[in-house]
Amino acid sequence: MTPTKKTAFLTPKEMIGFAILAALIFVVLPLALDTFRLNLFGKYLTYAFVAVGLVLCWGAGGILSLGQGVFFGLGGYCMAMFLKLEASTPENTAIQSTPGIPDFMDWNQITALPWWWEPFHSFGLTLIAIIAVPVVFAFIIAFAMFRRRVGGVYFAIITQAIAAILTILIIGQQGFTGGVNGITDLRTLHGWDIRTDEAKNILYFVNGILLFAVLFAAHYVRKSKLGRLLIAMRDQEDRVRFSGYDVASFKIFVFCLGAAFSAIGGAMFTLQVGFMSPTLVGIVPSIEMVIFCAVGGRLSIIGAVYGTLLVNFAKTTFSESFPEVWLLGLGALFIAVVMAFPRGLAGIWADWVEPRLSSLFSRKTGDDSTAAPKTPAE
Amino acid sequence: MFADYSMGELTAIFAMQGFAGLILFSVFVLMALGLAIIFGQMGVINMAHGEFMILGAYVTYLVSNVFSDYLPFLFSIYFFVAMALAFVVTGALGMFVEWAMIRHLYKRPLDTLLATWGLSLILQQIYRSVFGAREVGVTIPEWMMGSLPLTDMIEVPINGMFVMVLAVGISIAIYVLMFRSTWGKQVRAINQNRIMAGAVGINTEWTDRLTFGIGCGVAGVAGSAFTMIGSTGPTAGQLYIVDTFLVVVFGGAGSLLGTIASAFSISQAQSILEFFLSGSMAKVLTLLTVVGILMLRPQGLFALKLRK
Amino acid sequence: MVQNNPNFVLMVEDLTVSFDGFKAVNDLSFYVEPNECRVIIGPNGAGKTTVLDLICGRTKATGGSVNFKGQELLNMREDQIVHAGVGRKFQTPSVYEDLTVFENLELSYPKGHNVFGALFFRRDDTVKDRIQEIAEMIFLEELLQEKAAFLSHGQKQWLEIGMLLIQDPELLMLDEPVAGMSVAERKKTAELLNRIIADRSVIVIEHDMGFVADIATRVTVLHQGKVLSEGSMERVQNDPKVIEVYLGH
Amino acid sequence: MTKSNGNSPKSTVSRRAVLAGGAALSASLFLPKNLRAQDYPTAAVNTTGLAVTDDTVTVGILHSVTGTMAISETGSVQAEKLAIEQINAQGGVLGRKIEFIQEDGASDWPTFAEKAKKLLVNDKVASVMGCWTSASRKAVLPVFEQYNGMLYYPTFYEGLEQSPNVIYTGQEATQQIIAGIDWVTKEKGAKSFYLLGSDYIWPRTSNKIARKHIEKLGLKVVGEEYYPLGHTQFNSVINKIKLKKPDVIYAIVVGGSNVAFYKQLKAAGIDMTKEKPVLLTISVTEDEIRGIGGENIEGAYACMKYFQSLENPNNADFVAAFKEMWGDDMVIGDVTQAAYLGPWLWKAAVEKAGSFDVDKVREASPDIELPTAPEGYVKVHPNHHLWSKTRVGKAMADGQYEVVFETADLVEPDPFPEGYQ
Repeated sequence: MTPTKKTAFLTPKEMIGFAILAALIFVVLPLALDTFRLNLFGKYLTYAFVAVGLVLCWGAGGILSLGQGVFFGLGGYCMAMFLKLEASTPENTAIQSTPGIPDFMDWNQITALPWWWEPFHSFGLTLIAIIAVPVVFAFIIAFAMFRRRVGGVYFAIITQAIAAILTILIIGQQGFTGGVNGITDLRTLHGWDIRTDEAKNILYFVNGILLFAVLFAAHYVRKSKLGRLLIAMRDQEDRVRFSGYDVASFKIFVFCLGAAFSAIGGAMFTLQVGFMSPTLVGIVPSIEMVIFCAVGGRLSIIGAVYGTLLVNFAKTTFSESFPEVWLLGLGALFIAVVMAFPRGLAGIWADWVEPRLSSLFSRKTGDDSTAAPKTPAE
Repeated sequence: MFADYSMGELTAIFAMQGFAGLILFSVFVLMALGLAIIFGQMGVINMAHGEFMILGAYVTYLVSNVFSDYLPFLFSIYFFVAMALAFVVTGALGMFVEWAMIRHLYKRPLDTLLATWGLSLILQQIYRSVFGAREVGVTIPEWMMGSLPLTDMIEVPINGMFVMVLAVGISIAIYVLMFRSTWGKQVRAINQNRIMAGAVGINTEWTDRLTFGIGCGVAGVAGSAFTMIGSTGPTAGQLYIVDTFLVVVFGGAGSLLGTIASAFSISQAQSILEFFLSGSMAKVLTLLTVVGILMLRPQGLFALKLRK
Repeated sequence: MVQNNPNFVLMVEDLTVSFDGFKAVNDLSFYVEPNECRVIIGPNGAGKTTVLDLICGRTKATGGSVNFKGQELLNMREDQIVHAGVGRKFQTPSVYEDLTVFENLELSYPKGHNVFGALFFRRDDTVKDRIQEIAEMIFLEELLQEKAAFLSHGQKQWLEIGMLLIQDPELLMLDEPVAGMSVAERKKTAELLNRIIADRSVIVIEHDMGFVADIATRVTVLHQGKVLSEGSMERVQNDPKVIEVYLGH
Repeated sequence: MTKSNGNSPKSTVSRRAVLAGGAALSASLFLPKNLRAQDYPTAAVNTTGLAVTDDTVTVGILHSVTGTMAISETGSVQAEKLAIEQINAQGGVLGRKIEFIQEDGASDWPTFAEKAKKLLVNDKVASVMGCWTSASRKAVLPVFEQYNGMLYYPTFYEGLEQSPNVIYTGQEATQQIIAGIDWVTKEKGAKSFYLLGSDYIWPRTSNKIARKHIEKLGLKVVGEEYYPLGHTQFNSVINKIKLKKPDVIYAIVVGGSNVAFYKQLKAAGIDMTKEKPVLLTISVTEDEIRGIGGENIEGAYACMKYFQSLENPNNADFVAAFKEMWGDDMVIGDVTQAAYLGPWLWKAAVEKAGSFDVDKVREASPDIELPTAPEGYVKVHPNHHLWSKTRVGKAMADGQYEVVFETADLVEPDPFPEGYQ
């Protein structure tokens, strides 16, 4: 399963990068890990969708959003609503006062499904909603802000506030949203039990394929004129404007694209973890996702994936081995990345590993593709 | 909803509700002033602001313990000592952080956000290791609790009065520092043109460090004061961060007057809404309004229109 | 003068902007004819750059009108103004330092200016040829693959002029195009400007009187946001008001 | 379920009277039972591949030790470790020492689910003591059901749940609420109530049950209000309370908000040591009072099943042991005691079943009795909750509660109360 078909928009070096990542995700991890750990990495990879979106928005476009959790959450909630409705058959919920509606609604004396839940009976509409709802929401935010040229720090703080508002709203409207518990106890997707080990393995691969689709999309954008415009905009916004570009529309586009990526990640999160809760919408996860991106190197699409895997892996390991001090390590990691490695893993790779590899290559005869560098240290 | 009450009761309630709004206003001012200095004047996004506040609270806790153990006869005034010490300790930590971290990041304002977030995690864990995961109870001198009955209905909480006086005092002190002192002039000069300020002989490094220190120190004093009305635990600082940033941004970064005006409008809006709606919805509506207005007027309430 | 006189490319009338009460540009009117090279001079703080900012939409005017070929520019966004045919070069060279000279010019190529256009933009031969042509004109044909960050100050100025030329604007506004250049660069620039102003209207802000005399069709002298004097170089130089402003200080 | 059922004597209850009669039984707690590991060969007691060896058995402890919930969950971790140590000192479970693996839920629900899965799948623990908030329990529940684990959940909670894979050692809402409201009505002559809570499911569900019960008694609810978790400004609601003049302020505020609420209540001149208004809470244990400060909550009433000041030999031993292990300045709240019951109830079930297999432990669990619980005799109901007494305590300035009332009989747990939904 190597999706690195030779396409015009990949240079050999980039192709190797994608191939290594593909090998890691589709071969090395599934072989090396048991289902539990694999599912865990599947969960981490859903955050990578957000990080890739952030590479475009923040790394390339200079738009730092501290509210990506909002889109991750909206995508996840859309998926969760569908799964919850499927799980809430009248037979399963026979003990409720109103069978056939989600259990948390029943606990809150809601006796009929709210109208805006109805579309989520349909899988097709749900798939549309997973993308459309967050994108429309992102569009409204971005349109209002970028048209008025709000940027930088202000944008970051306002998106952060939006994340806070949405969290309070979801928790406060628990009759419709499941409140602080979130939407839990999701079971089947079209009758297919998503809780079994087999399903988890399949979902891991689906997740991986979707991630690669998103990676390629992001790569295409980066390589297109739009990608160069983003960089130009980040450095000389006025010049771009006076070259006849409507700067706001480009920012809106890339922000919506980032939201769409996040939403796909959120939906896959729901499927793999089996629930969705407001803790994924709030400020803390939103900032953490920015950190994933920063650790990977904010300009590198592939780096974002490695960054996400590394931070989460460290988080899990730290918290398993030293539960009481892992925050110290995490905090120190953030500071170290910002202070000493602002270009993150991608920078370390470019500055340290690549020169050595290429000197290795040049000494060897020919550049046989089988001599491709091994999976970078994780 | 008012039909059941007499005029007298209603007047009393409105008076008290107005007073509640003023207390909230003072709380916002105290929270935001330190950040307004750091963010507004230096452009640094200090996500660890809440943790600096909690440091002030922990200092107060320690001082209260020392007084009750060794100087019980002075216990009634320990709070003033605690606030002064909170200022010094958090200010010193702030200056250290500026030296070790922030000064390398002045050209990357968004990166200060990430680095200080890391700092906030570290501080939280340090508090947890030192003081335990549980909240600590800070004993407040008896005279500072309780209330002054003005009429049968209207009672004025003393700690509320105290917070208000403190907010006014600190605002005035900062105003004087900012607009009447050499330091203030230097800060404003650096804010406008760092290179030029350096060229005319301002020690920008030292001024930055002092500014950051003073901003953190003010946060520490706020944290110290909040032991009267809030909780002191390792993660309590996170509760303040969104509100604080919104107050500063809504006011228009760089304008201290704006910060105060925005604290006033947000607090009044919130306390009025809280009276008519449930607390959660009041909060959501207030935040939504603020975000909405910021979308329409991104520069905030008070912002100088500058010639580019 | 007559409104909507077809003989004018640009009609600026009663243009006013105030910053917190300070009127940087005050009731300013002037008119630019086709193929004219208008030079704006004036002491520091006269409002020269602000006038260009107002015309190209960078600063919003408080009052007045800016009419370009029958279109009111004051209600338009910057990019719409550019599409209407107005190009603007800034005082300090503003090029995209992280991109190559080629990419800098490519981004200014007047195609693929909306989101999807940019997403599916193809670098075809027409584009390449045009970039090559412009690069030769601005003396950078050898440096196309160089990152703009590595260019000299003068080369950056040329690059920015090139980025405007590739858009082929009808009205070109240049803010101090030779500031900070060496004598040799200055000569080359004058030569370049003389070549490119031939078939379009140009507004130039410049201090260097020799340079002004070299290129100007007419000169407008601004003082405290108002027109102090207008006319040929010779006339302006002999205007007692101008002499007083320049020498009386 | 009708109102009277809440306290109605049942046959099991009268049996309890016999069993709990002698305090001497508590001594049995510290008498090692002579169960030897060799009598229970590993192959026989562990047929499902759990982490059981010839001399050890591994359990999991899953609480937040970081994040906002660490404040509350620390006590539970301590109590569970104490219970495990005591059980080990007595010779363990089926002759095997309990070892534990502690994981941090980090106040984050997905992390709870992740760690629960790790404990069950990777570590193969025989049971898990853990979770605190409902949200974390909801997050781990599918994991426990899928991998067939056993969770001992210590917190008083909203009910509406009954999982075969969870033993709820805290009270569900009706147990905690109804007796308290009856008491305040009868003893304090309360006629009107103001309901207040943090905005999430437990306070909302609890207030719903409280409201139904209050209205059933023909009394009045004059206000109901929720604030976001972590909210610290309560002056507006305090003003509303002053305006409505309720007899009872029924408060279910949690976490850091508690501190702010009680400090501001006192500062606003609402003196709870006076006759009216009565403040009745179900969310403030001795643990929370440490943060609030005893002087700020003095005179308030709390309704729950356990207070540190309970006078019985079991409790005296427990409090002494807890302080010895964790320090003299420790206080013990309701949830801490409930958490302490977890390992003991599991041990009793395992030994009754003669096996560590989760299915057998589950089968053995109903009707497990624990006469030695610090709160007094408790018993597992077939619905996996505990029969327990409900008590009302009055907060003292020193941070302890004085028990002023206790139900005569054990209250039956009723997680799905009819007529209260």
